[in-house]
Amino acid sequence: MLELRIHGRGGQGVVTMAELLAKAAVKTGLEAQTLPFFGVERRGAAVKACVRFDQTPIRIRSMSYHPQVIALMNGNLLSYARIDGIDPDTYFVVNAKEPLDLQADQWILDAEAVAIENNLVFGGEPFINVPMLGGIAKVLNIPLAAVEETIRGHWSGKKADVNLAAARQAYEQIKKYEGGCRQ
Amino acid sequence: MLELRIHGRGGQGVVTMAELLAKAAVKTGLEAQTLPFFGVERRGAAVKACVRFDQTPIRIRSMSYHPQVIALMNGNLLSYARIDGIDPDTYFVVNAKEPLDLQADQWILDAEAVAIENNLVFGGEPFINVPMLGGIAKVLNIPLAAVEETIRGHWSGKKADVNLAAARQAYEQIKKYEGGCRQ
Amino acid sequence: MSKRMDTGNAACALAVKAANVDFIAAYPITPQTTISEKLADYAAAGELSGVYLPVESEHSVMSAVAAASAAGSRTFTATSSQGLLYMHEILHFAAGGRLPVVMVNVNRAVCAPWCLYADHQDSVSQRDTGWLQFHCASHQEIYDTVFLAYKVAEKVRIPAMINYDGFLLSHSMLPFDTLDQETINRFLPPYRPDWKLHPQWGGTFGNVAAAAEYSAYRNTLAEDTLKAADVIEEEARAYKDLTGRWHGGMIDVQGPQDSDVFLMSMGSMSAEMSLVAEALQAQGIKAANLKVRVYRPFPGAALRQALPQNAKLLVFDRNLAYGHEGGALLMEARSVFYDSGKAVKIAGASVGIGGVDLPAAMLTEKALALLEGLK
Amino acid sequence: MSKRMDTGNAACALAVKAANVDFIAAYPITPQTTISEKLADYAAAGELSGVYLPVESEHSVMSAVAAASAAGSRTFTATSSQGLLYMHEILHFAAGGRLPVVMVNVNRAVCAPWCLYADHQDSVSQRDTGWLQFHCASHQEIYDTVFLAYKVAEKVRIPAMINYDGFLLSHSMLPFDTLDQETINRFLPPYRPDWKLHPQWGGTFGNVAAAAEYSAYRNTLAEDTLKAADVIEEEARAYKDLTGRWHGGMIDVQGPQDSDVFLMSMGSMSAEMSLVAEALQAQGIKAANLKVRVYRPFPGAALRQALPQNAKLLVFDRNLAYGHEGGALLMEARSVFYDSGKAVKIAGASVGIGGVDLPAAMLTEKALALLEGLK
Amino acid sequence: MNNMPINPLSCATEGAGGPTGTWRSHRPVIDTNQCTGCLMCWIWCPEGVIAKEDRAINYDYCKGCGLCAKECPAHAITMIKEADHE
Amino acid sequence: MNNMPINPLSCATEGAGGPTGTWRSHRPVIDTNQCTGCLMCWIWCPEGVIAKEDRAINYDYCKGCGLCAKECPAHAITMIKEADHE
Amino acid sequence: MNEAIKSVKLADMPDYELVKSGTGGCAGCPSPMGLRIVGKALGPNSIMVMTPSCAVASIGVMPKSCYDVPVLNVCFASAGASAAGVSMSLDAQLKSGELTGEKPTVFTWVGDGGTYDIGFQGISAAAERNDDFIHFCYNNEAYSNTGVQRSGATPKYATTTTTPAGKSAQKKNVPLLMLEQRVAYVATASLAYPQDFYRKVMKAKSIKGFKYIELHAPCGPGWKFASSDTVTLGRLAVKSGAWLLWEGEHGKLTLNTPTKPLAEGKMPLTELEDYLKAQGRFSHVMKSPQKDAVIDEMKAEIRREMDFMLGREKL
Amino acid sequence: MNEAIKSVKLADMPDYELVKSGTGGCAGCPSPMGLRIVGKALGPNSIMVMTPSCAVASIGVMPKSCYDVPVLNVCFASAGASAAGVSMSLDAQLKSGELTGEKPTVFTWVGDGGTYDIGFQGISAAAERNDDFIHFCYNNEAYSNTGVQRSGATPKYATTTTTPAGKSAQKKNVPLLMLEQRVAYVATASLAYPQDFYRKVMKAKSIKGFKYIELHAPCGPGWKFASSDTVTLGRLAVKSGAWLLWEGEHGKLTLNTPTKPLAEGKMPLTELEDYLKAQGRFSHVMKSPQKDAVIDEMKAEIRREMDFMLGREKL
Ligand SMILES: Cc1ncc(C[n+]2csc(CCOP(=O)(O)OP(=O)(O)O)c2C)c(N)n1
Ligand SMILES: Cc1ncc(C[n+]2csc(CCOP(=O)(O)OP(=O)(O)O)c2C)c(N)n1
Ligand code: SF4
Ligand code: SF4
Ligand code: SF4
Ligand code: SF4
Ligand code: SF4
Ligand code: SF4
Ligand SMILES: [Mg+2]
Ligand SMILES: [Mg+2]
Repeated sequence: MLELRIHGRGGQGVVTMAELLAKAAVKTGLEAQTLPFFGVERRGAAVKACVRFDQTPIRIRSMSYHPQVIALMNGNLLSYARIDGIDPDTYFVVNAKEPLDLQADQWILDAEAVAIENNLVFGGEPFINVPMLGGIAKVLNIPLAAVEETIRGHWSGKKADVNLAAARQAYEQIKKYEGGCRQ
Repeated sequence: MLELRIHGRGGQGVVTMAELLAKAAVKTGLEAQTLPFFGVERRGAAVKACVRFDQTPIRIRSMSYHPQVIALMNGNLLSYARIDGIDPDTYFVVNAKEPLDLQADQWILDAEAVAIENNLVFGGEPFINVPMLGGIAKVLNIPLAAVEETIRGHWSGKKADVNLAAARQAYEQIKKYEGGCRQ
Repeated sequence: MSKRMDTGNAACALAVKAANVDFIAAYPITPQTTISEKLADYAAAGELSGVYLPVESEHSVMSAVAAASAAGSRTFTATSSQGLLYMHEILHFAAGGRLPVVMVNVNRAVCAPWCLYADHQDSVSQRDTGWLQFHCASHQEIYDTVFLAYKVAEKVRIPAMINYDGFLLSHSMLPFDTLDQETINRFLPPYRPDWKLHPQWGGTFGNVAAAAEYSAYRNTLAEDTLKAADVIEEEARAYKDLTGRWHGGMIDVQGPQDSDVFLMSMGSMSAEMSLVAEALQAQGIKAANLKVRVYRPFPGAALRQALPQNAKLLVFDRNLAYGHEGGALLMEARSVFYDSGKAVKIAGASVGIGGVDLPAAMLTEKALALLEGLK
Repeated sequence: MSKRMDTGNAACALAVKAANVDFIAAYPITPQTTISEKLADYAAAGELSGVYLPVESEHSVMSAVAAASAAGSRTFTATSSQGLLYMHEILHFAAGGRLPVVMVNVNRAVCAPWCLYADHQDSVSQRDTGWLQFHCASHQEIYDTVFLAYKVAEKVRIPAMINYDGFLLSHSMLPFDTLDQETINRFLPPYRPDWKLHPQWGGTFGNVAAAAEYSAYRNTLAEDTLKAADVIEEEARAYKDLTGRWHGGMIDVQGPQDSDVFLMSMGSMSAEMSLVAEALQAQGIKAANLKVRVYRPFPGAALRQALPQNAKLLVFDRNLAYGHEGGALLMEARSVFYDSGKAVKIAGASVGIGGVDLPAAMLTEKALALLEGLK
Repeated sequence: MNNMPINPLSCATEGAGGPTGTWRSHRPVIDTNQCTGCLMCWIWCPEGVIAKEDRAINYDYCKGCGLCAKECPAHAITMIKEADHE
Repeated sequence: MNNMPINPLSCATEGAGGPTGTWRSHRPVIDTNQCTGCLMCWIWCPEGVIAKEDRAINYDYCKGCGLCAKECPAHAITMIKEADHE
Repeated sequence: MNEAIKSVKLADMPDYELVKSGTGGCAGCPSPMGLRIVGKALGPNSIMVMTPSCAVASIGVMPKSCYDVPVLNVCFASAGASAAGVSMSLDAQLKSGELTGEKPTVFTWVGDGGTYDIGFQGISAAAERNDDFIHFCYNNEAYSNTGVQRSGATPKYATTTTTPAGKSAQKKNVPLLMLEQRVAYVATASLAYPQDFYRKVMKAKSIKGFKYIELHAPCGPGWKFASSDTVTLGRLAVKSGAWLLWEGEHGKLTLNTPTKPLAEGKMPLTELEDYLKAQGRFSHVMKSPQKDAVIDEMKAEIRREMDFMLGREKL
Repeated sequence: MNEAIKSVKLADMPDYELVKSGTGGCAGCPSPMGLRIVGKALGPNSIMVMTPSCAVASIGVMPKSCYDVPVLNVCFASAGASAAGVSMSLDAQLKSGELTGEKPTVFTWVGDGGTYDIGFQGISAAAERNDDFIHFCYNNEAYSNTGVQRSGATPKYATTTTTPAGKSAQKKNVPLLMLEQRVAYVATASLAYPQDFYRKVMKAKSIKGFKYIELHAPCGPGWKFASSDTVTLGRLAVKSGAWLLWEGEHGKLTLNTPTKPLAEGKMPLTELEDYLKAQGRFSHVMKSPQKDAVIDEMKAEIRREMDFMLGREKL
């Protein structure tokens, strides 16, 4: 079983992203589960969700303490990830321009740039959840086709198109930094 | 233990009568209990109550099925008494002018007459509960003094006086018909 | 101390008046109503030390008394049946808030259909709310339990419900002795909580809690509810030392301690049951009456201590624990004797539902039938 | 039949839409709200066969659905925690009235203090109301149990509550299979009661009853609640025959039937508990997972049948039966094994209060500690 | 499970509250000569025991409230004391 | 039983809702030269993070709602994008 | 929306009896009196929802009932929601074809306790949703069934068992609140004016949505007067201005006869004392040294209310 | 009874902060905004009673609280009775000497859900009893805390998650109902008019008995507007007549500025469209082919209400 824990902020669409990831995985024949943790859900407040993938039905009903993968919707959420537990071999997927100051494998994506380039901007804010979806899918080896199908199942028309483009671009652009870095 | 069951009608003051009887008995050093049964309490509808007297504290908490004494506030309540049970040696205290058609010891009191003579008439209706109290006290060997003291504890002034007079008169006038009669 | 002959509800109202209660809220319901009427009379006559608030429903009654308790008042209310059910949400709240409200519940069957007479479905259905629950079998016990309930509730900071059977106790008359005010004050001084809702003390009461804090807090309540058993025993003895009156601690065993058969029940039935025990004794069966005085906390330890090895326990419930085999007392008695090291044979029956009358003769038959079944 | 990936609340709403429900009333409360929102969406889109009434409180919700049920409708509502507590009076009414309402309760801790996360104090506190109570451990089970609950409730004429854990199931996503409408209709045809509140049928519902009639009527309810166990087993098998799906009858034992150790729990915990059983097996302990699928009626017979002689039963409660030693499941399990002829060792613990997380590793430790205590 | 309604139902019946005629201490008697047929007694009788056509009174259930006598505009109704025994 | 209040109590504390300054994507900056001291921003700031005397803003808790900037009659407040990292 | 409903002669009112003779109510009880008229106006194609009250305690004991329409007895706070549930259930069944024919009139029969106090919220919410039923409040100005305790409808100064010295608060004016909730139809009525009441019930029946009718219902044991005087007390209340007769549609108010001419001074008011002394619950006022002041206050309140309603009629 | 409370300059308002910075509420939330002003008017000698709502969810998590007065969190239907309980408990303690000094002002802070719907009965009953506290309703016209469902205060046509096609019923007018319950003091207020609000709170504080103040509280997430626009929306509501400012004592009504000149036509109304299009919950109306008809209906309703209130002021 593979566990992913996502740290983000209210308003970034973390729950939707988890949902789309799980759905994409299910399309490839996997079992999956999302388990969002709801604290204060205010825009800007820290939120988290966990996504599990497996070959057999998932029986876990508890939070994720030892995820193989942690996704950070922003580098400034690392402290929250620390509170919830990071294993020595946990690797990271981060929305950032540069790798974080952290000794671990890191996949870095400038999701904000992807969002802006693809016109995913609402009320002046770039909307990064679909870019991150694309990036994480790549990291987790979920085929792009499954992601595309999932996006088309969720949105239609123009809205689907921009999201598809953003996901594709992220799928391609995300970059691995092995062993992390100490700046 | 001595058990008395009273059958009357809503508005006749049966519960108060039971209370005064029990209180009078307590004044003589007895233990006592009243146990009214509340059905529909409308004026005119049949009601009943049970009073127990004993030397030791009363532990019964149930209705009375085998009372030694049954008091009827009016002869036309005999059918209700039958439903609740009459033992072969049960004797009766009845507000009536004549003994009832019933094979049992009967104490008969014209409580209505006593009430009228003593000005216990309200809204055109003679109020018979204190006359019956006096009568039953006599039947149960409760000393008149205890009844008087109880009445004075319950009413004061003019109200006490008329009730005292009525109780006294009833205490004297009530008449025993042994073995009852078959008319 | 003086002797009175009065109804159970009057005994209750007299005790409440004497208990230095600061705040009363109430709503009418048969057969409780005469308590609130009596208290309204006392209030109108200026005989009440505290204030009286007539509200528009029982949910509001409990909301008002819980709030007044938080604000520092010793509080009282009385209800019955539907009224108790309607308060259910706030019963949880008051226990969770550790507010030592004392309430009388005059037991009555629950609807549908409507029925005005006594059974314990109303209070038994509140068994998981965190309240202490007392049951009374006489007017004297009602009077005395009011003081005990306040003393215990305020000591353990858990609300307490005093139960007694509708009509059978509430509207019947029995003699009882009152206490002089000085004695009462000695046992139950005025309420002085360590915190109250007031600018002088501050604080936000009942905020949102995270799982860990909530769990710790609620587990403490669960533990304290169990610990209340010792406090009840202790205070009942203190009351006895002061007044000479004794209705039992958690339970009251009447009859030989080494009996073969124990007749367990609560409420008015447990008075009549002493006659059943005598009837069995008359038939050569060594029997004792076992009155459950406190239903919450459940008197597990007291029962295990009271019953000798190989005793037979006959449990009479006045409730139907729908969906479980047998009533609530039977369920819980079996539970506390499970693997207790005491081989006790247990049987039971639910009787007296909706006020079905329970004369000793009928109960004796039932007891004999249960004994037969245990053979 | 089609596969979906969605939340537990969405699975619930989908099933309700497919179950030919005639009347829905609801009131928002976290974490139930998304069910009623989804149903409001269906109603606005004209996808609901029935009507939808948004009322002003949960007491009114249950008053409305009970009345609509009496008027002949198949009814639904969903609530949680305080909402369930606030309905308490009407829960008694619906069961007493033999109205086969089906309600989902998304389990959540009760206040004070406030806490939004899962425990079973809300539904366990309703155990004496006369309702049937199901518990679900997966989205598939939620979906399937909606049909089963209607089938059983309408057959035995007793209302049914379907419980599942807030957030852990309500807001998490898991895959589940739906059913085509024809299959659903075969299992659950439209509701056609033998009486309804209508001039054509007449009758005064829920009138005042005398003690004897009330007692007979309520004893029948108590008996029928117990008998519902057979109906549930039967209908669960019928559903399996039709759809191939099985979540257990009254209980579901996963693992060797002749295990030494049985891990008993209900709700989402009972899914995770299967991992605990495996962890114990890995340590050489012959262990099985015992999921309580139906809490009311309590699966006494099923438990006695399932457990072998000398088995060890470890009971995990997600509630605090305040004032009793141990949680409600523990209490009741001990009760049904009392003098059952089966020597079963029973131990238990209350865990996960207020949503304290229950990972398998922690539960395994707890299980081992309990086993240690049983030695 | 049988097919009879198991709900707590009652049936409309005369005298559901008992033989309420026995509650009476006085009975209303209508003087048909004085009666103008205004029907006020009919509409007001709480028990509906006065017949619309002929103002015949069903004494099985008349509780003797006296309202008909009090309100009859023609003073056609008199309340008469009942005998003591049934 | 100890003597501490056992009731579920919380204490008034700054930041009871967390370090709400981190919620911000834009920060308000006041141009003190333009400010007329009308105090509208002070009375309206939902978080009360603007000082009455000098309109100094407590950025630890300012959520960046932008209300002060929008409502300032003197247009003395500007919302400026926060840097990405802490 | 609906034609004007004309006044109907007593002789033309239907024979149909909703209440079977021999109820459990007190002699002279206003509840069956009112229900008989309601039954005549609504006919047998009706469903009644009741909450605990004298009207329920009077039904008789299971398995007998004195009411000859389908009746649902619900809990005390449930009237509004339960009636809405019944009404919408019928709508759904008519929509699905499960039922055919004319929709039965759903109505409640609830006391002032169940309307002003414990049931107020559910009723106000049903009004807001415009649920399709008639709510009847038979207002005997106290909780009579539990032995006469104060309710929100108990007038100031009246004694009850929970206001032994007389109530100190003014009563709440629920019909006015319903008018301001702008419900489809709201009316007050009196047993002393059966034709007016009948007409209002007919009118309510003809309107879809939420209707509220409050019937002033003097109660002998509660107010302490003889069982023969129920109608007399009702009449005195209207003639003295203690009870006003009016109706309203969607917030538009109309005062009815005789309230209108009384309020306008075109008809002399009966002395309030006559009303007060005909009952026992104000006897402490009548005996009090402040009697005159209290009665003046009560009269002033009646005048204020009449002036207010005359003005409100114009809005 | 009390002297006229004068308008107070912002600079003269106290420094005292009832709300500690760093609450759990959304950026731009109207609740702490309103509470800060309440705190300034009432001062620290106050006790607050709250029911589940955004204002509670914003407190922070035990053992921390953002409110610097004693707070009692009660259940959702409990506001009226619990506040009465606190207030009378204080009375009793002051009477017995257990407490001394000035009685703290007891006030509730409750949403429209807790006021119009589930808590309405308890509040109306407290009003009837004239219990001594101020009930504040901060009206964001929906159940925001549970994710924006309809309430009795949700205006017609507004979408919520339980009225996805727009609400079909008119909102209930609770302040008007309180006026007709003739409470000691009732007022409506707006966040856009802080001085007016402050004055009304001061006034309520000076009066003994039941006081009701309803604060219009635009909610960004609920109504779909940016966090910076809370006050703008409040202002537009008042200027377009969608929200009226007034106050009343014992049934006597006074319209406040600018509602009065707007209603009298002495000041031009802002176009209702400006208010509607500044938020998202009416966007289906703005996009609908019936847009004009709907807006005309809404305007007519505003006109009717204004005319009604002008007339009501004269009664
Ligand atoms: C929840 C609840 N509380 C209290 C009662 C008790 N109760 C039954 S009837 C009644 C009074 C009814 O008053 P009202 O509605 O005015 O009708 P009335 O008796 O005056 O006819 C009360 C308090 C109840 N049945 N349910
Ligand atoms: C009895 C009960 N039902 C439902 C809830 C869930 N609930 C909590 S807050 C809330 C909505 C509150 O709405 P409102 O009073 O308008 O305050 P707002 O959230 O809008 O600030 C609801 C439905 C509850 N806590 N208790
Ligand atoms: S009221 Fe009198 S006159 Fe009129 S019908 Fe009756 S008896 Fe005849
Ligand atoms: S006395 Fe009363 S019950 Fe009898 S006929 Fe006259 S009005 Fe009817
Ligand atoms: S609103 Fe603008 S001008 Fe007024 S005090 Fe604030 S910053 Fe200065
Ligand atoms: S942005 Fe918002 S929180 Fe920050 S200072 Fe301005 S008004 Fe206050
Ligand atoms: S007390 Fe009044 S309302 Fe109740 S039955 Fe008697 S007369 Fe009717
Ligand atoms: S949803 Fe609205 S009311 Fe709730 S915290 Fe956010 S802004 Fe405030
Ligand atoms: Mg009444
Ligand atoms: Mg709101």
